[in-house]
Amino acid sequence: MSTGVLEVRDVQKSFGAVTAAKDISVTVPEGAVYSLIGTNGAGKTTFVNMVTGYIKPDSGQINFRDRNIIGMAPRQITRMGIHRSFQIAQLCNELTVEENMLVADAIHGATGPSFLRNAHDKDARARAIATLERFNIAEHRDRLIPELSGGVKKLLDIAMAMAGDTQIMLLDEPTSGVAADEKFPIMDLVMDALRSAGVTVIFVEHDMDIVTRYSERVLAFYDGRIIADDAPDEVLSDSEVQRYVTGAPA
Amino acid sequence: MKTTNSKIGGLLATMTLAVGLSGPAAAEEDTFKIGVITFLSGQAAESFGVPAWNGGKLLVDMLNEGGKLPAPYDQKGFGGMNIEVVVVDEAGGATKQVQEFRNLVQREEVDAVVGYVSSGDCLAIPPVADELKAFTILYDCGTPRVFEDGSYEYVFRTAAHATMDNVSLARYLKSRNFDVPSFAGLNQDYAWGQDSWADFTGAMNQLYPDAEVKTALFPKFGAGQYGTEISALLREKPALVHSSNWGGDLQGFLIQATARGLHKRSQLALAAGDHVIPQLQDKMPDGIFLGARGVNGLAAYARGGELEELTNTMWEAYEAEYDTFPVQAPFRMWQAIFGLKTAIEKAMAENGGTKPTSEELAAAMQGLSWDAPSGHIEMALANGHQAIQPNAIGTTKWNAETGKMELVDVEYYDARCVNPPDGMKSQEWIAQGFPGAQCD
Amino acid sequence: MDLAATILVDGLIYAGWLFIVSVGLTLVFGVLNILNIAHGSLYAIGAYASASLVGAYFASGGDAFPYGSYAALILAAVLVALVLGPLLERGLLRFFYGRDEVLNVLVTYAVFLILEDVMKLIWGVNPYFVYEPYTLLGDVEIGPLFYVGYDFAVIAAAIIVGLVVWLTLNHTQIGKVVLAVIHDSEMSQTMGVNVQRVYLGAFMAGAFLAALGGALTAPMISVTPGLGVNVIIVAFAVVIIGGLGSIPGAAIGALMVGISRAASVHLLPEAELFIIYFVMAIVLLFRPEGLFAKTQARKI
Amino acid sequence: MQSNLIISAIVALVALAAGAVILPDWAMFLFAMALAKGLVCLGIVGMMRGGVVSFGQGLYYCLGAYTATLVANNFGISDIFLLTFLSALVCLLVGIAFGPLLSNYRGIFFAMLSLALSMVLYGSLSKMSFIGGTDGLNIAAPTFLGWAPEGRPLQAALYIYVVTISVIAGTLMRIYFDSERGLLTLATRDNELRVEYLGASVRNIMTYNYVFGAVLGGIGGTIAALALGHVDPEFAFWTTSGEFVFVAILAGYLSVPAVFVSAIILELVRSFSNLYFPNTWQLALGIFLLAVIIALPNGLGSLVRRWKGNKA
Repeated sequence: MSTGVLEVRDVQKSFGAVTAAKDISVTVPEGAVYSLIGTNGAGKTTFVNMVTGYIKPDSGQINFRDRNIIGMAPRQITRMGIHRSFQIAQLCNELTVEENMLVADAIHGATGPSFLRNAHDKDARARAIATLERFNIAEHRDRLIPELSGGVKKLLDIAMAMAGDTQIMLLDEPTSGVAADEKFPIMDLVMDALRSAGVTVIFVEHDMDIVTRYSERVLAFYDGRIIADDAPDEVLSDSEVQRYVTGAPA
Repeated sequence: MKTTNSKIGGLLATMTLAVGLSGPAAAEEDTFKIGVITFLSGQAAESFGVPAWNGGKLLVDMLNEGGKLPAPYDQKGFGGMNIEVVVVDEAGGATKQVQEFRNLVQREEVDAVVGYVSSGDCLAIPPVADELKAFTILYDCGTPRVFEDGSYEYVFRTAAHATMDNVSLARYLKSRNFDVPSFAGLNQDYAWGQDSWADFTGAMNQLYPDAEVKTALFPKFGAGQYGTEISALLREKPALVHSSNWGGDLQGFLIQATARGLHKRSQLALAAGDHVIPQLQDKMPDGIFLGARGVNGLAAYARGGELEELTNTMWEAYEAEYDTFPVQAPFRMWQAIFGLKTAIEKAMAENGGTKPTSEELAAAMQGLSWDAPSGHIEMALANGHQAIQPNAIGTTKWNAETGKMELVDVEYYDARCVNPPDGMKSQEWIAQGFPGAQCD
Repeated sequence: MDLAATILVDGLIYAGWLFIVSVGLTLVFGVLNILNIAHGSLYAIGAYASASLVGAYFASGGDAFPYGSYAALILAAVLVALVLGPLLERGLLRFFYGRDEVLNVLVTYAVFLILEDVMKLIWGVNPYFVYEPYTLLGDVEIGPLFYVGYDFAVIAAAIIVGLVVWLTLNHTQIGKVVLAVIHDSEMSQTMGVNVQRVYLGAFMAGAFLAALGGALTAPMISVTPGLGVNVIIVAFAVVIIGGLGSIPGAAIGALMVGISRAASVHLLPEAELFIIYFVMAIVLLFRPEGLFAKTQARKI
Repeated sequence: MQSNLIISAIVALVALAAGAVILPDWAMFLFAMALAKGLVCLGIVGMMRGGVVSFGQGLYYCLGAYTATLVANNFGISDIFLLTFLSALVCLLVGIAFGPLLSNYRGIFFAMLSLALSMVLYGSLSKMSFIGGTDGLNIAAPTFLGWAPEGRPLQAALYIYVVTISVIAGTLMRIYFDSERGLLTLATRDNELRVEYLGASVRNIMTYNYVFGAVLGGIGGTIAALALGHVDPEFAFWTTSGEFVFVAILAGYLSVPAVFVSAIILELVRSFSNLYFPNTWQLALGIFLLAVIIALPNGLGSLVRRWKGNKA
């Protein structure tokens, strides 16, 4: 029936008097790379939070492969293959980088987390280190999280989100808190990994260079609504977008 | 992780050795060492534990000095042996007490243990005492269950159990022709209060079968606030209010009840209330029916008779030392120590004068009888392990001239009048109408 | 008098007392994030201090003006707060700010144990009595029942305490600062609030309220060792029911516990021991953080 | 790793069991009680790894103790293995009933709700005068598969039994702590959101830890009841639970043996302070608690880790 892997239809959400999402409808086709832009409070993160089950919409439908996922818990949605990263990297600060990766690995292992199998099992470590290597952060594996730079934290956050069978990946500001010269290398790494796994990607971003370079289609948010939904060049040249989002002619 | 376990194992072994080597010095022949367990902290310290041990310490000092007391207690110490004491706080619950008991017997190697106010402790200790073959005197606690639900070789209770208190109270009402169309109870919500109320209602059921029970209130132990309960009692207007409360709970109840005039509407009957007199003085209203769990305190002082010299010696020594008169707790400690002394000296007379073993002591104590300031004590129940003793109930009256509380209209009850006969459980005895009771 | 009215009056009297002993606990938790078991000790020390002070007042000729003993009661609570407040907060608790809540409970448990014996060393085990203030206000006859005037004075004191705390927090400069610290102490610090001073002040206020509870209770009981233990658990229950850190919560919690306890004594005396835990369990089942807890949505 | 664990378990077992020969009677009893309580505390440590601390573990300690006592007194069962098994089973079922409920609570609310549950048990038992009310009940000495020792052999047998159970439970819990689930527990303590968004159920993790704690509490309570020969509602009182929490905090969550060592230290400190300072033992204990909390903020286990760190 539908053409998209993810279909959002007429979703509404308000917090008291504040409207966070109004008439949101989007169809994301399989394998596409979408980006979400908008000023702070425009509704981008609310969108991500609704798709991943952190916030329940007041009305509307969110379908993943034709199945309504509204009302499901985040972990159920994750288990279906919709994974996400966070604006502020969500990591376990008292664990090392490798152990963080092992946590993700343990949850998505073939048999589910075991009561008996050692978490530092040789095979598990090999898998964890392979993932860390893929994201170029294996050298930090024995360090604790607070010692890491913003870029490494972001990469680890995304690497953990990649564990298991990822169908859709929502990246919430993947380059925020990352040094300017690291932004493109990090995006290259992440997008390569995601594309090679055939994952559908939706990312929230403030940097328009990154938006134009990596996304196929852009959704511009303003005041809880989507004011533009088109290819990057079209959206960025839209006058409303320039007025409300980018602030200046592209 | 790897080797942590073995390291800890090693550490434990080292600790083990250190502990094992620090045993106490071997027991000496000319000293008799007793472990005394009583409340030094918590609510029962003020009412029972501390006055009891004040009395005990006084008596031990007098005995160690020798010649301070009339015959048959004129011999120094226990059979000439000096008395040494290790005191342990009873606060902390039965679990802690079992551990402390083992420590006293096995680490401190005491020759006998005298202790326990709390009924829970008195139930927990005897099996351990028998297991360790440690001669043990329960000096204060009230529950009849100790020897009614079990039997022990090395354990003795030198005070009557609590059944006597409430049976005497009911008998007092009857003998004074007090009219009781209805009554109510306010008792602490734990075994002591629950059992006392059961005994009292049982006895009333025999003596006043038509009396109506208005309400049975069980405020939390240590509640402090009795406003709501007093309202309930004022509303119900029973002819009599029974309470086995003790200590701070009794004092608080009396202060709040008298302020609201409960004593004017209902007769107050306190099964164990004598020990609050020194604190409350004239704040204790006149006309309260009062027990002391034995012929203790004021009732003993007023009794006279052949025990007058012994009683007055202890009374005066206590007053001189502590500036207040002795209430029930020191009397019970005294009867325990006098009993122990009698048993030791009896055993020594039989074994040729050496320090008696636990077995010899137990044999000597079984069925023993002796005199104490609280009257003639007989180990008459539970195959000679459980004492019976006379009891007394009186009515409070403040003497404004002397500034002292007096007990008037005192009725003395023979031990066999208010205690069940041997071999009969106290609850059955009450339920069957006191068969075999010898009252004159 | 109608049974319902009796229950209401009895419940209000008890609730007044409960509120005074628990409001300090909730205030200290709100500001310092420490659930203070030693609150019970402060209560007991307040009772002892007021017994001593009122005793001294009458010993030194206070009979001429017995109403002065009420000033002595309050002065006792002030003294306790002035001495023990800084000692405990500056001397010990400040080293544990930001640590695990449960660890802090244990710290205050240790303080509780220490103070139990310290009280015994200072005041001995014999009870103290100061009934003069209790009977001074005469009787109040409501229907066929007599109440002691003092009982209603306790309700009045509870209302005054509640109003003063509420007005201070919501309508004064100090109160705004305290509320800011409760809301977010780190943020307040960066905005130039002297958080240290707020912590000290709040703890002293909490200590004062605990001691005041003890001081007001002293005239109607015998002040003996072990007084604090029973207070802690009821105060905890009230505060948990109302929501930790909430002043109106403490008031509602005290009313709920007070009235349900009174109802149980009159109607179902067997249940008195449970009623407080029962109310607490029911409230927590439906409101896991208590009735008036500040809910925090986490931003991600 | 696993084989090393087994070896150190065996070494610990042998070292501890040697106590049955070298320890004086009183110390053997003290150690047995400490280890029984250590089992309860091990359960709290398991929960601590997930970031919550139960202030009501007395619930299971008491439930286990009463189950064993009531079964022994009413059905004439005295076999220690059977009694332990039955108590553990009862606690398992009760734990399964309350676990999912409590797994929604964190921090002080978890602590207080667990405390409320144990106080409800305390209150109920205090009211049940047909099983002794506040005075409690006695339980006869256990038998060991038909063998009924007395005196020192009984104490030694009980001691060996609790040592064996402690080492087995300690080893199993260590395996669990080191397992994938164990790592997930640590991750939950750190960042629940992350764990949920990796697709694992935080409630499920918390529930398991709670249920394990319940079973360990029941086993500890059973052994304590058999060693003491007496149970009373005090087993469920908040001060009893508070003591367990103290041992768990003293031990920290890093090391399993530290739990048992802490339990033994607390028993020794209490026993000696009670004897040498009968009037001020609470003061002594309070100062000891404070000293430990200040000196070892992460528990005794952190000492072991530091020590190992220095050697590595």
